[in-house]
Amino acid sequence: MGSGPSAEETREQMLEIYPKKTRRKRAKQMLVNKTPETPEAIGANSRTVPGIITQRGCSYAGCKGVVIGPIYDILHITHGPIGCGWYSWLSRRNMSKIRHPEETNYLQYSMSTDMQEDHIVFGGEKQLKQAIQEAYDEFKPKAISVYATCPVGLIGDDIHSVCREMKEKLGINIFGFSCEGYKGVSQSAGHHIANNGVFKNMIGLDDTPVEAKYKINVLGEYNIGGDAWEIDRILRLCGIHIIGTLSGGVSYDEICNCHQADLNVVMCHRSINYMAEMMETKFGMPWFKVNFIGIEGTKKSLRKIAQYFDEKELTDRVEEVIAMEMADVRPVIEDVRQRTEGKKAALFVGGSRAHHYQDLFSDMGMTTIAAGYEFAHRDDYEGRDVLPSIKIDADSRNIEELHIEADPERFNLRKTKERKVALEESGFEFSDYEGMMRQMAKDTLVIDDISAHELEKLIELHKPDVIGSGIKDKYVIEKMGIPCKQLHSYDYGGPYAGFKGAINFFKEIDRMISTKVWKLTRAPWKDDSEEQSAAAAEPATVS
Amino acid sequence: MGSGPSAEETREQMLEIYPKKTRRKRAKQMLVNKTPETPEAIGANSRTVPGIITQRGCSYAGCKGVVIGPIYDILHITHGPIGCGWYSWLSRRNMSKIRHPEETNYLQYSMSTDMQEDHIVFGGEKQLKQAIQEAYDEFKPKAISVYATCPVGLIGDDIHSVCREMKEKLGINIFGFSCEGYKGVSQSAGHHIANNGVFKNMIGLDDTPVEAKYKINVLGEYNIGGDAWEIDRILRLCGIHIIGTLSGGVSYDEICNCHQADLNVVMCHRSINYMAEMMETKFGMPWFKVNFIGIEGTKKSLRKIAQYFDEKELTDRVEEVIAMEMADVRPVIEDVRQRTEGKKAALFVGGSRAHHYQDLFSDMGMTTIAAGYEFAHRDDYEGRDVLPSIKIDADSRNIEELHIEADPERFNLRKTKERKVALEESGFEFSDYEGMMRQMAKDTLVIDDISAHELEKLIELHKPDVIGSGIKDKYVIEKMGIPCKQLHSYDYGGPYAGFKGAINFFKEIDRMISTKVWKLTRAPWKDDSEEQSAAAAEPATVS
Amino acid sequence: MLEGTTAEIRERKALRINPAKTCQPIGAMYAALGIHKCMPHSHGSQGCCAYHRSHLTRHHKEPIVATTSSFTEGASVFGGLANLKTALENIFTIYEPDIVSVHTTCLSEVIGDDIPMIIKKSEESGIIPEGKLVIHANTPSFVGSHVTGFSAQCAAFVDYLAESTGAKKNVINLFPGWVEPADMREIKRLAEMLGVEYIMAPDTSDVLDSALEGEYQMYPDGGTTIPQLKAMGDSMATLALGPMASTLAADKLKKKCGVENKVLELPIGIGGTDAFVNAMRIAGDVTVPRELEKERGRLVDMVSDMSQYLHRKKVAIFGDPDHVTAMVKFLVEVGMEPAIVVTGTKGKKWVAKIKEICSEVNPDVEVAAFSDIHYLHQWIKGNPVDLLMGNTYGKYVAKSEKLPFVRFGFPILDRVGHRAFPLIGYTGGMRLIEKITDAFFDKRDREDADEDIELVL
Amino acid sequence: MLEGTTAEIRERKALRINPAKTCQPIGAMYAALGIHKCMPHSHGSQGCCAYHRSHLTRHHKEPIVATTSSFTEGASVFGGLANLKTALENIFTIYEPDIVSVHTTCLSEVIGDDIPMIIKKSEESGIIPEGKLVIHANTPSFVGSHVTGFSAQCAAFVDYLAESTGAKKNVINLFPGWVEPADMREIKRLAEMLGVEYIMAPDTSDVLDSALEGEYQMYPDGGTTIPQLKAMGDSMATLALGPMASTLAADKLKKKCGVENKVLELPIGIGGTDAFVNAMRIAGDVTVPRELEKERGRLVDMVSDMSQYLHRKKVAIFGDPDHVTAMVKFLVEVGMEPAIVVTGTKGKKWVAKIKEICSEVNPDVEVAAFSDIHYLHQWIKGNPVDLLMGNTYGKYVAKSEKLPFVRFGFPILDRVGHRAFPLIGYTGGMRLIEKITDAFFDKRDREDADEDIELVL
Repeated sequence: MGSGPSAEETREQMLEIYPKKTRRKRAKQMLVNKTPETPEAIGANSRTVPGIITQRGCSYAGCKGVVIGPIYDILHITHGPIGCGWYSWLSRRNMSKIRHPEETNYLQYSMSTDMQEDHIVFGGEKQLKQAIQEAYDEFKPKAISVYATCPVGLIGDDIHSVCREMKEKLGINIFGFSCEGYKGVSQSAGHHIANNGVFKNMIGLDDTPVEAKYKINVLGEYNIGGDAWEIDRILRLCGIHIIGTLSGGVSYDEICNCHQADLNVVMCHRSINYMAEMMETKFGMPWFKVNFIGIEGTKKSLRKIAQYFDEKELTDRVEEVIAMEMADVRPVIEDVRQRTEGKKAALFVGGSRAHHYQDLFSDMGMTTIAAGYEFAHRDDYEGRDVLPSIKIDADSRNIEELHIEADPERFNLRKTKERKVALEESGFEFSDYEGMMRQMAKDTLVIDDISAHELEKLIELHKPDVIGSGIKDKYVIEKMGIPCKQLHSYDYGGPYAGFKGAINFFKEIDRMISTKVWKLTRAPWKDDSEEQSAAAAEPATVS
Repeated sequence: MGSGPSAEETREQMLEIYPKKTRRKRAKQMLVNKTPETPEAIGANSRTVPGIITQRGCSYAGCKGVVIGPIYDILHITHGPIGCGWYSWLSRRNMSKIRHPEETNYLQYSMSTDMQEDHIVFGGEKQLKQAIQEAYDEFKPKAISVYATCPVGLIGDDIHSVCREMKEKLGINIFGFSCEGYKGVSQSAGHHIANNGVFKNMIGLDDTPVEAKYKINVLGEYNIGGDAWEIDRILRLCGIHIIGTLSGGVSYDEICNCHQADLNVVMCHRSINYMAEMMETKFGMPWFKVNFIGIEGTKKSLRKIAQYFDEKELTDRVEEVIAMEMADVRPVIEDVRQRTEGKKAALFVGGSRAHHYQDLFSDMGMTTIAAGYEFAHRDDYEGRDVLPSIKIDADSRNIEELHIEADPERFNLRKTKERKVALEESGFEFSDYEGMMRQMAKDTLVIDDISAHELEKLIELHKPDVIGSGIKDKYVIEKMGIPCKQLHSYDYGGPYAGFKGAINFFKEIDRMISTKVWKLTRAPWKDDSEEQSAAAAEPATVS
Repeated sequence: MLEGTTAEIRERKALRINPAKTCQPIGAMYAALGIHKCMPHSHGSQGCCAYHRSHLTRHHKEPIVATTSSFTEGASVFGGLANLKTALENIFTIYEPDIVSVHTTCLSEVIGDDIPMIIKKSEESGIIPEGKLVIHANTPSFVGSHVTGFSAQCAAFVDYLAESTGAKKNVINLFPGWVEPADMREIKRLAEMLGVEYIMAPDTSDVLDSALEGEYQMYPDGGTTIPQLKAMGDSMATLALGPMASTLAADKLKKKCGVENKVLELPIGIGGTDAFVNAMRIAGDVTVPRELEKERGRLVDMVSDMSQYLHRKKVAIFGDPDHVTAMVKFLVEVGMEPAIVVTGTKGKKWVAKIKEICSEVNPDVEVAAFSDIHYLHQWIKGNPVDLLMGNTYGKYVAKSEKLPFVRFGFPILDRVGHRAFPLIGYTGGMRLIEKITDAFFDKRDREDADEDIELVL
Repeated sequence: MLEGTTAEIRERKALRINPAKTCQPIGAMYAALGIHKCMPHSHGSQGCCAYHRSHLTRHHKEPIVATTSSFTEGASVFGGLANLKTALENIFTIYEPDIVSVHTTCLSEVIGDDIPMIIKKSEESGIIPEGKLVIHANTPSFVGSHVTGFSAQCAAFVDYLAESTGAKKNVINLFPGWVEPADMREIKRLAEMLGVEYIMAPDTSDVLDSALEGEYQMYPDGGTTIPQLKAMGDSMATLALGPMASTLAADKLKKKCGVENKVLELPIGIGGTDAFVNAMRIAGDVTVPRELEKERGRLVDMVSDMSQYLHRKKVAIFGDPDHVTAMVKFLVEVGMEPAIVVTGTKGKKWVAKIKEICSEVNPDVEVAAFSDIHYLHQWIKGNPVDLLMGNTYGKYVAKSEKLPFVRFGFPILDRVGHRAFPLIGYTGGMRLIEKITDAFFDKRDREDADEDIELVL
C-alpha cells in the first residue's frame, strides 16, 4: 500500500463509521489480499446496503445498457416510463458503424413506450403492441427487442407474449427481456438475462458458412471508445477473422451467424461467461479467457489464440505482428515510464476492468494498491475454481438458468477431447479465469462495491496518483486533487485495448499524472508568509 | 420637411452654435433647396473647418481605398507608416473574385513598407525599392501599384522614379500614386489622382479585340456588396457585354483592354467623370450618366443604353428583361410600401449615393427630407452645367490635370457627330449629369459635408424614419433610436443595385423601419404610472 | 446520422422516439441538491439513483451525491419500509446531512409505499437523530416529467418546512425554477443589485459549481438553509419563476402561510428580465439602480446592432416548457421567427401560450407538447429552418441537417459554458445574442465562397 | 483564400504583409475616450481621424467621437498652428468637452509642430475656456504601434494632470492597459470585491459600451474624471497592467509624484489574475474575500475538467505584446502548447520573455516581434497547429487552413461577444476555456464520422 497506514488499518478506518449491521456486511466485501495465490472468500454479488452511496446500477442497465443495446441494427424499445430509455440513450460509448448506407444505426435513437399513469393502472401491453407496430411502420427494422423496466413486472405486462404476437404479425424477429431494474443486486443480473435472450433469440439463426481460416468470436467486448475495432485490427493483421464481437459494434446478422466460429475468446468474463458456456454446450466450440487490455495481456492473448489453432503460419504471423506493433509501443512506454514508474493506482469499476487495467498500469511501472469491482461475483475475484462453492441467494435465484443441450445438427467439437486434454496438459487453460486477486500483490486492498465513504477514506489515507473509476466518483475524486480516469466511458477517449489503445492509455495517464492543474488549486495568498506572496506579485519584465 | 420647423429654421438652428467664422463657412454648405430647377450655388469641395466632426477622409482613402484598391490582381503596396495600409485592408467591401484558380486575389493582403523613424530621417526610397523586390519574389504579380502616404511627399521620396526603375528591372507594370492624405480637401482628390494614374498606366495597354456586339464599360461602380455583379447579370441578360467595371471586381487585364468598348456609362459621377472625359478624348467613345440604384433608375438606364445602340433586337430584349425582373420586384414593393409609404429619409454620404439612393426610397413611397454629400463638388449638387463657373482653389490646383489628345491610331468616333447631335436633339443627354438638387423636392435641406452637430440637430428636430450615412455616424444615430443604413458598406449586406438589389434594399429598409427594437429602449419601470408597471409584471399564464 | 429519419410524418400514439424529457425523480434530486446539507434519497431500485447521478454529473461535471433504497426483488414484493429505514440509519450515521429528502420512483409508487408513514416510524424508532429532518416528494416516473419532479420537490420544501410565525418580514421569496447554478447566482446578483431582501429556494449555486480547491466537501458551502426554508412562510411575497417548475410551491406557500405570489416566466431576454426586475421593484418597493438599467441598455444595444442578422430567421426549438416559453419570447422580441416548438412534457395550455406569443411573427408556428425530437426532426426535413436550439441531443439533428445549433436547456453534456455563464437576466440575453450570431457567423465564415467572406459583421 | 501564400518563407526586410499592428494615434484616441468629457483630437490630415474613428466604431459598434485638424496641403507646408487653434475654438464652442487631448500623426510630426507651444498660445489667446484643459501626446505613426500610442496617451494624463498635494491617500492607481470596456468593468468589479479604493485610468466602460436608451450622449456617463486623474498623484501605489501599455505612465507618475508602482502582466487566466489580486491585496492591505476565491476555484475546476482536451494542443497566436504575453501564460498554464507567437510591435525583450514562458512546454516555440500575419501563416503551413488565436484578420488564415479559431485582441470586427464579456479575471478565464473548447468541439461535431460523435464531452 506504499506510505500511509497498512491495508489492515486502512480497512478498519473505512469500516469504523458504519452502523453495526452495515459494518458487518461491508467487512465481508473488503479484504486485505493476504494470500493472493489462495484468495480469501469475498462477499461479492450481494445486496448493496440501502443508504450507502454505491456505484451500482440496475438489471435494465446491464441488459439493455450494456449487452444488447450495442447491437446497432436491432430496433430497441424500452417498455416503461421515459427515464430508463432516456438515460440509456447514447450514454455508454459502445461505438458502432453502419455497414451499408441504406442501414439505420438505431443506437442514435431512443425508443420507449413512455408509460403514463393509465398504463400502470390498466396495463401497458396494448401500448407496447402499438409501439412495436409504429416502430415497424416507421423504420422497417430486421429485428426489434423490448426491455422491461421496474413497473412492467409489477403490473404484470407479459412482454414476451406481446413480442411473440407481433413477431408473427410482422414477420420479423421480435423478442423481449424481463430485465426489470429491481432484479438481482446490480447490473450483473441484467447481463445474465441478456445472455439468455441473445442465446435464445439470435444465436444460431443463420447457418451461412463463413469463409475464413481462423474464425473466432470475441465475447464480452463492448467496443467502448473503439476497443473492439482495435482488437479487430490486430486480429485481422494476424489473419484471424472475427465473426461476432458480442456485442460491441456488432450487427444482428453477425450474432445470428456467430455459432460458425471455431473459438470463443472472452474479454469480460463477468458479463458474458454464460454465453461462452452455453455456446460450447450447444455448438461445441471451446472458450478461453483473453485480455487485450495492456501490452503483456494483448501479446499473451494473441499467442494463446495462435497456440489454439496451432499452425506455424499463424504462430509466425502473430509474432511478426507483435514485433511490428511493439516498435510503436516501446518508445512511448520508455518515455512515459520516466514519469509513471512507481506511481500508485487504485481501480474500482465494472466487472472486469478493475482487473484488466492493472495490466496497463503495470506496463507503466505503476502498482495497484487497491481494487474492486462494481458488480462482479466471487469467481471474478477469486477465480472460476470457486464456482462450485458459490451459494445461490434469493436475488440470483430468480434469474433464469437456461438448460442447454448439444444441438443435434450443429454441434461440432472443434477440438477433439484428446487434443484439448493435450493442450491443457501443456498448461493451456480452457474455460477458466483466475480472477483478480491472484494477480494482485500481497497486502493490497480488495473492495467490492466500494462506497463513496470508503473511497474518500482511501484517498485521504493513501493519496493514490490516479484512480480508475466511473462518472459518479470522478469529480469527488478530482475535487480532492487526484486525477480520476473513467474506465466505463474512458473519459470520452480511447481506444485503450490492443497496442494502439495502450499507447493512448499511456499518454493519457502520463497527462493525468503530470498535469499541473492540481497545483493551481491553491491561491498564492493562501500561503501565510507575506514574503512569498509578495514574490508572487513581483513586477513582470517590461519589454 | 414634414413636421417640425421649416428647412430654413432648421438650418438656422444648426448654424446657431458655431463660432462666427465657422458659421459663415458652414452657411455656404447648407442650403434650403428653394429653387430645385435652378439650384443655388453650394460651397462644396471646400475645406472642412478644423475641429468640426466630419465624415470625410483623405486623398489616400479616395485613391487606394476607393478607386485602385478594388483591382484584385494588382499587388498594392502602401508606402508609409503602417496605419494607412492597415485601415484600407478589406474594409471597403468592394467584392472580387479570382477568375482562375492559379490567380491570387491581392485584396486579401495588406502590403506596406511599414515606414520607421529612420526612413523618415534618411528617406524611404531604398525601403520601397526593396519592398517591391520582395513582393515580386514572393508573389510574381503581373502588376504592382504603390501609394504614397502623408510623410512620403513631405520627406521627398520620389516613388515614381522608384516604380520606373523597378518596372524596368522586373519587367512587369509598376506605377505609383502620389495620393498623400493631405492633398485636396477630401477623398475626392484621391479619386482624381487615381483616375490619372489608371489612365496613364493601364488604359489602352491591351488592344486584343473583344468579340461582343454591345460592348460597354461601367465606370464609377465599385461592386460594394456585389452591386457590379448584379448590374452585370442584368446587362448580360440584355445581351450587353461589360469589358471593364471601373473598378469593382475588375481585373488588371480588363482595365488595360477597356478602351475597346463602344460606350462608357457612369455610375458615380464624382469619382470617375475624369476618366470618362479622358477616354472620350483619347479613344472616341461617348459617355453618359446612368443609375442602377432604384427600380426606375435601372429601367431608365437600361433603356438609355438600348437607345444608344439603337437596335430593335436590343431594345426589345431590354423590355423583356425589365418585364421579367419586375415580376419579382412588384410584389415586394407592394408589400413593403404598406409600411414605408410616407416615411422620411435623410441621406448624407459619399459623392453620388446621397443622390442615387433617393430613387430607391422614392420607389418605396418615402421622401428624402434632407441630403448631402461627403466629398462631392458643386456639379454633383447643381449639375454639370455649373462646371465652367467653378473656381479652382488652392487645394484643387495641386492635383494634376492630364492633357489628353486623341490617340492617333486608336481614336475611333463611336457615334458620328451627326448621329450624336440627332440623339441629343431627341432629348438624349451625353456627358451630362443634372446633379442631386434638381431631383430633390422644394424646401428640402441640402447639406454638404454635414457635421455631427448638424446631424444631431436634424434628428432632434425632424426625427427621420431612416438615415443613410456611414459607419462613423451610424451608432450616434441609432443611439437616438433612429435606424441608420450605412451606404458605404451596406451594413455588410447587398447588393442593392439593379432589380435584385432593389428587392434586398426594400426588405432591409422595411426591417429597419418596422423593427420593434427601438421600443425596447424604454424599461417598463420608466413609466411613471404604477399601474402600468404593475400590468407589465402581471403573472404569466400557468400551463 | 439518424439515417432512418424521413420527412414523412406518421401519427404515433404509443412510441416515443428520441424524447424531449426524462422522468420525475431526477428533477427532485436536482432541486434537493439546492438545499444546504441535504441528502437526496431515491426510494426505489438503485439503477434510478445511478442514472440520475450519472446524468446530473455529466451535465454539471460536479459530484452529485445521493443515496438509494437499493430495492431488490424482495423489497419490490414486500414493500420498501425496511429498505428506507436502513437507508436512513446509514445516511444519518455515515453522511451526516441535516436533512434527507426522499423522492419516490415508479417502483416504489407502484408498490404503494407510504413514505410519510415510514418517516414517522423512523422518527419513532429513533433512526432520525434529534434536530435532523426527513421530507419527501412523490415523483412517479410515469407521471409528468423531470420538470414536474423538480416542481414536486419544491412543493415538498414548503409542505414540510415553511412556517408562518405571524410576523411578516420584508423579504421576497424566490422560486427560481429549474435553471443552472450560474442562473441562480445571477438571480441573486440581480436581487442584490435591486437591494431586495430575498430567500431563494432551491439554490444550487456553489453546490453544483463548486470551486476546485483540493478538498472535497460532500455538502459545499451553498444551498438554501433550513432556517431560510422555514422563514419563507413569513415573507411578504413570493415570485415564482417558471410556471411549470415553481407555481406549485408558490401556491402551496400561499395556502399554508398566506404568502401572496406572482408567477412569472423565466427572466430570459429583455422583456423577461424586465418583468422580473419590475416585479421585484414593486414587491420590494425599491428603485431600479442605474447600473442595472445600463446593463439592460447594453443588451438592447447589442440586440439593435445584431438585429439585421436575427431578423426573421426561422428557429426550431425544443426543451422544457418553462425554458422554451421564455426563449420563444426572447426570439420573438429580437425579431426571430420560431418555426417549430416542441416539449416532451404535457401541456395543452402551454401550446396555446406559445402560439399566442408567436402569433404576430409566425401564426403558422408548429407547436407540440408531449412530443419528441424525432417529430421535430421530421418536421424540419419538410420545413427548413435557419437555427436549431435545444439540449445536447439536438446535435444529432443539427449534424444530420447541417444546421447552426445553439445549446440551451437540460441537459448539456458536451459543452462547458453553461456552468459558468447565465442565460438569465440581461447578461444572459447578451450571451444568447452572442451564441446565436456566432452560430450564424461561424457557418458563414466556414461555408461561404471566398468572395463572400466579410471582414466586418 | 490567401492563394498566394506558400509554406516557403523568404526573409523580408522591407515589405510588411498582413500586419499584426496598426499605428500610434488610434491607441491615443482609444485611451482618451476613457476620460470623462474628453475630446480626442487628431492633429493631422482628416483621413487619420476618419480611419481611426471607423476602425474603433467597427470594433466597438459604438459612436466614436473625435475631432481632427483637417490638414490640407497648405497646413502641411506652413505648419498646423492655425488649424489647431481653429479646431480648439470650434471644439470648445460646439462640443463643450472638459478636456481636449491632442495626439499627433506622422504628418504633424514630420512638419514638426510644437503642440505644447500651440496649446500655450491658445491659452493665451483665450481660445481655451476657463477651467477647460488641453493636453497632448506625441504619436507619430512611424514609431511604435497602436499599443505604444495608447501608452503615450496614458503618460500624457500623468504629465499634464497628476498632482501631488503631499497628502497620501489610501488609494491604488490602476492603469488597466489596452483592454476592452468589458475588461475594464471587470477590473473594477474585482477591485470592488477586494474592497480596495482605486482610481483607474483610462476607463472606457460605459463610454464605449453605452446603453441604448433612445438618447445620444456625446459624453456618456463614464470614464475617468479629471479630478481623479489629478488625484492619482496622491495615491499610495500604482498597479500597471500590461507592461507595454502601462509602464510609461506608471513610471512617469513615480517620477512626478513619487507613487511607487508595480508592473504586472494583464490579469488573464489563473496565474495572471492571481498576481493582480495578490498585488491588490498587498497594496490595499485587504483580505481576499471568499466569493472571489470561489470564483477562482470555479475556473480551476473548469480547467481541470477540460484539461484532457487542451493538453498539448498546438496554438498559433498573434496580437499585441501585452495581450499575447498574458494569453501565452494562460495557454501554458492550462497545458496547451504555444507553437508560434507573433506580434507586429517591436520588442526584443518580449521575444525573450515569451520564449521563457514557453520554455517548459515547448522550447522550440517560434516567436517573432515586428512581424506579421503572413509570416505566421507561412509558418503554420510548414508546421500544422491545432488552434489559431488572434484578431479578426486571423479568420482568413483560419479559413485557408481550416483551423479552429478563437478571436481575441484588437480588433474584433466580426463578432459581438467581446463587447459584453471580459477575458480578464477568473471569469474571463472561464470564457476562454469555453471559447477554446467550443472551437475544438464544434469542429469535431461537424467533421467527425457519425460513429465518432460523442454525446458527452
